[in-house]
Amino acid sequence: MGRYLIQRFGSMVVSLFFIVTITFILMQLAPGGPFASEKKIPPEIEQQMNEKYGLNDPLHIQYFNYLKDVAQWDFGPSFKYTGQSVNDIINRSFEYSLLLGLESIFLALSIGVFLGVIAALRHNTSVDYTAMVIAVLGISVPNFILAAALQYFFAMKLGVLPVARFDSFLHTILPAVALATTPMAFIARLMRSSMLDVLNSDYIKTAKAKGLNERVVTYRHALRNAIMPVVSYLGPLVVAILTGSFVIEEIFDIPGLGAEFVNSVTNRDYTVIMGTTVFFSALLLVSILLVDLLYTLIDPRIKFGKEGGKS
Amino acid sequence: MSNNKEKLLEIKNLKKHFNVGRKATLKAVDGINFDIYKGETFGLVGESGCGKSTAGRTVLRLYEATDGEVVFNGQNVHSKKSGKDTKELSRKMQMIFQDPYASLNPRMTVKDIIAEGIDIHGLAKNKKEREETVIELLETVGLNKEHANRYPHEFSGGQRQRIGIARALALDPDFIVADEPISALDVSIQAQVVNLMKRLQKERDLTYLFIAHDLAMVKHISDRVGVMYLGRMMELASSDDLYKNPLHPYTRALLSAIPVSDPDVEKNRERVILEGDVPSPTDPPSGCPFRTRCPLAQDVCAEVVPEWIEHEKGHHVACHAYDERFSERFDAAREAMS
Amino acid sequence: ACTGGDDEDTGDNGEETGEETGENTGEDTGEEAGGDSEQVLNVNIKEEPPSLNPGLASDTTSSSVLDQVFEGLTRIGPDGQPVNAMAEKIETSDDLTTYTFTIREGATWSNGDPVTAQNFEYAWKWVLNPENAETDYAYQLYSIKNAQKAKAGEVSLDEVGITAKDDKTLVVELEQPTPYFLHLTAFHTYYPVNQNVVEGNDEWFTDAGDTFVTNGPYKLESWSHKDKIVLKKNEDYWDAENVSIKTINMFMVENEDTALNMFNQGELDWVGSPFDSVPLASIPTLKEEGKLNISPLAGVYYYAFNVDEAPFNNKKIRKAFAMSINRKAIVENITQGGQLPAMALVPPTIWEENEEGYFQDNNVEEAKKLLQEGLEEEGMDELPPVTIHYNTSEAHAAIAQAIQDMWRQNLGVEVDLANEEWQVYLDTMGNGNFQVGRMGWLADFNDAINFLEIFQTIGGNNYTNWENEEYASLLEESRTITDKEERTSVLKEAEQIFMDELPISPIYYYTNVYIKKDYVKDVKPSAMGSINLKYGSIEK
Amino acid sequence: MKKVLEVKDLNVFFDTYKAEVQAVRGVSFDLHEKETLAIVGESGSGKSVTSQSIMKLIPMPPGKFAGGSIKFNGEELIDKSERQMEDIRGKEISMIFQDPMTSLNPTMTVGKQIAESLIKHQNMSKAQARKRGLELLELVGIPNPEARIDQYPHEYSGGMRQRGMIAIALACNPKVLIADEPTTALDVTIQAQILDLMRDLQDKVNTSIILITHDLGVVANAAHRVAVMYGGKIIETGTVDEIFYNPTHPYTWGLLGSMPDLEGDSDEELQAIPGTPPDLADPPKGCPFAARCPYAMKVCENHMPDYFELSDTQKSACWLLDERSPKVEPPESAKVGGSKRDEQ
Amino acid sequence: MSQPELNRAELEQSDFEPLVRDEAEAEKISGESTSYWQDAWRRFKKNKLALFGMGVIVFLGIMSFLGGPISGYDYYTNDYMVTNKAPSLEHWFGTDPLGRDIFARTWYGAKISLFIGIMAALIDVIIGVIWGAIAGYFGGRTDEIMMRIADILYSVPYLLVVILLMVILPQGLWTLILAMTFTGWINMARIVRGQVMQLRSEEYVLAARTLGANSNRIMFRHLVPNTLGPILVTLTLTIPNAIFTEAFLSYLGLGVQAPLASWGTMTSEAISALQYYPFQLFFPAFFICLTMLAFNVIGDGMRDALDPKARK
Ligand SMILES: Nc1ncnc2c1ncn2[C@@H]1O[C@H](COP(=O)(O)OP(=O)(O)OP(=O)(O)O)[C@@H](O)[C@H]1O
Ligand SMILES: Nc1ncnc2c1ncn2[C@@H]1O[C@H](COP(=O)(O)OP(=O)(O)OP(=O)(O)O)[C@@H](O)[C@H]1O
Ligand SMILES: [Mg+2]
Ligand SMILES: [Mg+2]
Repeated sequence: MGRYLIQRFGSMVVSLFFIVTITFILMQLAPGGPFASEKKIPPEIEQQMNEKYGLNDPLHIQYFNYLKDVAQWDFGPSFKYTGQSVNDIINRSFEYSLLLGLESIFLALSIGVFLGVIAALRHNTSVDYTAMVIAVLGISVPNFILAAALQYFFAMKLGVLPVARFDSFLHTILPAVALATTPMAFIARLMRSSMLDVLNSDYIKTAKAKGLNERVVTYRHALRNAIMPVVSYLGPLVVAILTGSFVIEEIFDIPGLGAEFVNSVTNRDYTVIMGTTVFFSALLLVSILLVDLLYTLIDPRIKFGKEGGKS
Repeated sequence: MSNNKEKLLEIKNLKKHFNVGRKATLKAVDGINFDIYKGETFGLVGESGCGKSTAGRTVLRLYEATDGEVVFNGQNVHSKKSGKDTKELSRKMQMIFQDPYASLNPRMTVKDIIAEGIDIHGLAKNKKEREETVIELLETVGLNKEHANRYPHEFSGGQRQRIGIARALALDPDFIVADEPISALDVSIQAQVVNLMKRLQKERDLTYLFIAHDLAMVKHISDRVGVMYLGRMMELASSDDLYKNPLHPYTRALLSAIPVSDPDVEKNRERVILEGDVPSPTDPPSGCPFRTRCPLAQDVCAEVVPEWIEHEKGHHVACHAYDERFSERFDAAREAMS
Repeated sequence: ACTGGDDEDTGDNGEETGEETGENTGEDTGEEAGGDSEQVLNVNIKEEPPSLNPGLASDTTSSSVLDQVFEGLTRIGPDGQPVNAMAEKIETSDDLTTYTFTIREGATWSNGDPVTAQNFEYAWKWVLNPENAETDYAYQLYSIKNAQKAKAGEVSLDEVGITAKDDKTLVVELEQPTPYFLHLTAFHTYYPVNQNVVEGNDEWFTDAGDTFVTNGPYKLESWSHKDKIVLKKNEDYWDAENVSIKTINMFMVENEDTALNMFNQGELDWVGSPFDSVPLASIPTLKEEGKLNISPLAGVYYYAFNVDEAPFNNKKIRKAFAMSINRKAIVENITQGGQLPAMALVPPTIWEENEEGYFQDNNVEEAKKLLQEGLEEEGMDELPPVTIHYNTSEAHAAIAQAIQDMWRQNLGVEVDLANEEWQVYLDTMGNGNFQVGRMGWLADFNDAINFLEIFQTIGGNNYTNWENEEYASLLEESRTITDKEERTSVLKEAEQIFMDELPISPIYYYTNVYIKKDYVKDVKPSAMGSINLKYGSIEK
Repeated sequence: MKKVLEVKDLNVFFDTYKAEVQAVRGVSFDLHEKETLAIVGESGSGKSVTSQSIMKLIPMPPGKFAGGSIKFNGEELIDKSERQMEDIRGKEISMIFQDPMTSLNPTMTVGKQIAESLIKHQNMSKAQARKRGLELLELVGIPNPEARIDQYPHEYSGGMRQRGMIAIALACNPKVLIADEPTTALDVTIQAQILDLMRDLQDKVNTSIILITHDLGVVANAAHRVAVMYGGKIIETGTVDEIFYNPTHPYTWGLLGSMPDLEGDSDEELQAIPGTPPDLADPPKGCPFAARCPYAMKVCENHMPDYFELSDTQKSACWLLDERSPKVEPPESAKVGGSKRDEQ
Repeated sequence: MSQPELNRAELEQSDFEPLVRDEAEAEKISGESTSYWQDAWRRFKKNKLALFGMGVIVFLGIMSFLGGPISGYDYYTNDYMVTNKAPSLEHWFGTDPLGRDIFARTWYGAKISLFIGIMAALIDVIIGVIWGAIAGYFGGRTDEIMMRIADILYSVPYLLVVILLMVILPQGLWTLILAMTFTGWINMARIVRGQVMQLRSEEYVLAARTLGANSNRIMFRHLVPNTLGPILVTLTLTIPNAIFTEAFLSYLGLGVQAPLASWGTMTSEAISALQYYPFQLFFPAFFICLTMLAFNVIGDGMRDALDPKARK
């Protein structure tokens, strides 16, 4: 296992290296720079700024400096927010994204799994249809529309929940729901189909043949085996949710990572772009690794280093 | 049939190892030797997982051999060859598959399935000829031309297996590996397929490598039979010989374990019930692979890999009990057995 | 706040901080002391202030915070004119090039240190020091003698015309007479910093705390990045008795609709200029309900023609395009914020008579004629394809579509639109890869020269490639004139030339558009787009 | 002997996309104490559906009971609620499935899977259940049970898994054990072990066994009585000896005949049954085997024969047994005992 | 027995005559020959919901051409007399802030959105299928490298890429589509790869190899056709997703060029009008949801119809 982890870690580093490189090239190619603004800055001042941030250095020097810093997990200072370091920016916004993300994942997972399971258990009954209609609707409504609608009804019309911001638990409800809906629907559908497969499998018949009641059969035997596809889906999903959603963050005024990332691109805030990208990629790679590890926990047949996910 | 003794295929020390996981190798086939004569049916039996399919596939070069040679008509199948030669060879050596449901592409019509080989090798000059060949083949296997435009899912298992046979015949091969062609079929259908195969063999002078685990069926169809265990060949003899006079303790156990559809026989039958399970092929026992379950096993079995001995003419066995060097060590055990 | 142009998404409604005292919101209430709890104002500053270092700040958001916590020598009073602030007394030499400021007795820093003339000298020279980068707004100091040269590293800082004669006396020499200099000294780049605290600490301004020492009416109580800033009244401020709002909560709500929703739910007391904008879609309703406040802003929204690109190399064609725009329809139906149609360059907040402008709005007949003449002059039968460039924003897009439709209907010209992401857009414009592109200019200071000098030379903020010797020399001439009347007439002459050449088509003059709670009193965004919460109060 | 189980006129249908699949059509049989009843027949003939109906494990929908009765110790099971069935399953009747690879939960240790029914039906504590689990593993011949009990099924070999399954099934000493093709997935050598084991256990625990298979060899080895199914019906039933030595139904003949004989001569053709089994979505009106039967008469196509009672124990549903039909001798190939000769 | 009791005595002797059978009868397959697709289509038709989805898409497709002409308005002419008017007989879906007819714009938008959706999805499929098939079929190092490339592309800041594409390429629908497919195919590639990995050891693949088929033939004649089920399902989800992505890019200002309308731009523009002119949001949003819904149920229907497991 140690060896395997080292190997995985190695390939992560290689991937990150490519990501950093490509991002660097893209940033160089994209028009505009961090100091561009509608009111032109006098040339001597722009010169001094370029100097300070090393933008006058030859590209390869800039590139190697980037690499060096990234390797030390130091993303340097933000261009736009003077005096703030990218690490600080990521840390503080990730805090929000993490909280919101965890809440959404919890919602998506618990409701999604629940819907999927009861739909499968009551296959082809009205319960099944209702659950799947909810799921399809959940996928069908784009989340920025849903977010605006939720805000309008619950905050403006009914006044039961705060409009925006992230001050208390109550504040988190609407954005978490808006963020969770689509994944929830996906999970419900994944769960339903894999649950149906599992419920048709022989070992479920075995379990039933032992006289266990439906609840025990479902939770002790079926769920664990059926959750695999959801776990696979969870890897990228967790990253997507934890790194924040620009749209949701904007509508609910949450100072999360998603907005930071989008804004950094619009601002050409090079260091922030790089920092958030590396952070995102690292998170993604780690979460894929975690998913693989999770497989081995859920399914004792799966060994490290083997193709995961197939049961 | 086997009396003309013209070797069609020589398999020499054939090995196929798979890499599974890190470091571990699975010795699916670990050094087997046998010849197949022109026009005969060579049966290959053994428990599931002992390497029969792998052997069959390696012979056809569906797997690259880890070691050893397969000589077909004097030509080494595994030597480096141009794509054309490989393709040419594939015309001569064909395969019938175990699972009639899985071996036909569900999205192709029967016509296209059967004609695929013709297309690949450009055997038909035009559409009409292609069509005619297909119909002829269908009729050969007892189907008719109405079936040509249908899809596999519309056929029963036995019919599907016949389509598979027609596909193999399309290239007019000399040699066919039949990998458990009947195991997946209903009891009442199995005989249909076996009869067909036998008929075709006569008509077209085919040579079969017939793989199965149903010993009765293998005996029925084969001229000679090889018994495999954990990637090794344990015994090889003409089928009558093998069934009447099994030498290897494994063969004996196997034969005695086949349930016979006769209650009286079953009631009074003496059988060698083997202890324990088949060892894992990733971690086979040292020496003789069968020794962990062998009623005769002696110390030497753990130490030395048995040699491939021709005990009687045409009857090979790999067991120390028949090796002059060691055979007396087994006397006591043999005594106890009988 | 005096940055000109709008940024990528506010566009038409200038930008200014709004401030009002307001009711308490949630958690803050607890901290309030008894009766003062009413004096709380909740405003939205839209985004994280990029920098709260007065020397570095270059944006309206930062300045809307800085203006409350710092104070310069002067401050823009309620009537829009500079009043003495840190300076108790200001003397001007006769040639209008030397100013002597006397620092107010009793002016102190929030940590108790007295505010000194050296603090100013230090702060200004820090900005002018070539070693300090990111001082985008250093050019605001360029009226001062040798300032530009020092920044460019050509002369030493000692030669800059800033001298602290003693603790309380600051003498400033200017390059030329600068009639608006006392406006400038109210600007945040001219704020002092407390040298004792700041020196040697590069990060003093990045968080609220001991090092963030200020001299204004408010202190920076807390700064939760990207989330909220809380200002508390500075009891040691020299004019503390006239400051009534005790607490200002500055939220950073980026989305306009969300901000408006929060306003409606009572979580904000002010939405709109100068910090953020009132959502376009809500304006008609708000107007109907009589809630919308509008005040003029010194700024102009215009379409720049690239005079190097056919067909806009022809004056008449430029005019034709400019005249065939129905500005009234645009301000009434699209921007809707009481903007005035602009038929001149300098806004009426500076030159009142410019409300009239130099030509008639929506003069389709004349436009058609001019187009025809222009085409003949160029020897063309028909126009080459024309594309309007604009940067992505709802309002810019609406205006561009309206103008496209007007040109199509009035001139029979098919025009394409191309919207680009903000930075790409700047790049396109900067490289001259456009025919017509939208631009805007908000005054840095309340003087016509600020608008006219944009087009003095090619480059900088002049994307049009238009240059005119006579125009340039008139502007140069104006800089040496000390007489106000005479100066104005020279500048007018220049504007006349400009409007005759029409390298741009002005569209409208910006306004401050905002809504506020009724209990917020005496707060008004200035024509420069800044706001002084110091004067405000909450009266519930 | 006491009847433990009585199945009468059982009909089980499935709703599918295409049509209603009449998987089981009027199946009746009894099971006596300590007896092994083999149900043979080819794939899709309704063996599994019949056996799973007894435990009411047929998924409903799409399955449904379309009549009939299943009495266990005189109690009607069809009317029992799911709750009540829970007390019967695993305790009174238990089941072993065909494929040991898939019938054990891959994510639960074998020990836990055995313990479950003990905890449920015998109110054992976890510790007690584990102890009993060890005994059971020992009983079914798994070496070193202490180590094995905490392993997962994939760490077992195929034969061991099947033994594990048997341990689970026997945990509560059920009255009836249904073994649905328990050895199909296993090798002959292991198959022999398992069949021996089942026989031993039957002696020790007094269970009645329903053994489902299509391998007549296994039947000959293990069963007391045999029911031959074809097309959703039992077409012949009798004691082992009756079925093997005096088969009367042409399908039974075909079945016996299509198996090659170890002693036989390999030059002979096997006695194949031509054609394919009927489609149960559209079952034939008459005898399901008529279409493939070499002796079919006009009546066979249109009328399902009733059972002809040949002895107390043997019944057969074939018109050939009607006195009006021509006398037909079973083909040589169907004769068990002698060498098979192809007559045609 | 399920049949009515039969009185044996009623039978006549003639009934006991041997049945005469056609030789070929035993091999006869009853019923019309149905191709795989006919079979799937038949099953699909049984799924009412999926049929409804199909109907909706066809309707939207037709309306995207007829809608504009029916309304009598175009999508670009401004009319300041009727800005922000609620739905009425004059303007069925109301008007937008520039006084344009929302009904007309909705259907012009449909054309663009559906076009973008379908094109983006098709391109995704083409790249994804080829990429996934190659990675899955060859496995090993090839697979490793190809999938790492996909991972890396997935991680590179998408926005930057989009911005860059917008700069490098002329503005327009195709650029937008390209931007959407830049990472869009990755999902498809993953799915196809997974399927191909499972299928490549199927016996019919081996059979093709024994016949001498080369890798291309095996991949594209055998493997890919058999992943059509998952491919189509993914495709039906990709189409609404692309419509969606276009909306998101519009939200960021990178969508289609004004005054052209797409549902995405229409919704994102109207979202702030939610409280004042809800109809401006409602119509485009409704059609986005409807399309998503329709494609979703079609996808579900297809999965069931094409699933070989459901075919018994
Ligand atoms: N592609 C492969 N990769 C790794 N291991 C393999 C592969 N193919 C076969 N094996 C292993 O090789 C061994 C021999 O397999 P093979 O399929 O040849 O057995 P078999 O005798 O044909 O069994 P059966 O009767 O079940 O078909 C088995 O342990 C199997 O798991
Ligand atoms: N859940 C189901 N839905 C639809 N049809 C079913 C279902 N279960 C079984 N059937 C059908 O019922 C018939 C009888 O099936 P059954 O499983 O009892 O056959 P079997 O005799 O056990 O065959 P095998 O030897 O292959 O196990 C088959 O035609 C089968 O397709
Ligand atoms: Mg095999
Ligand atoms: Mg079965």
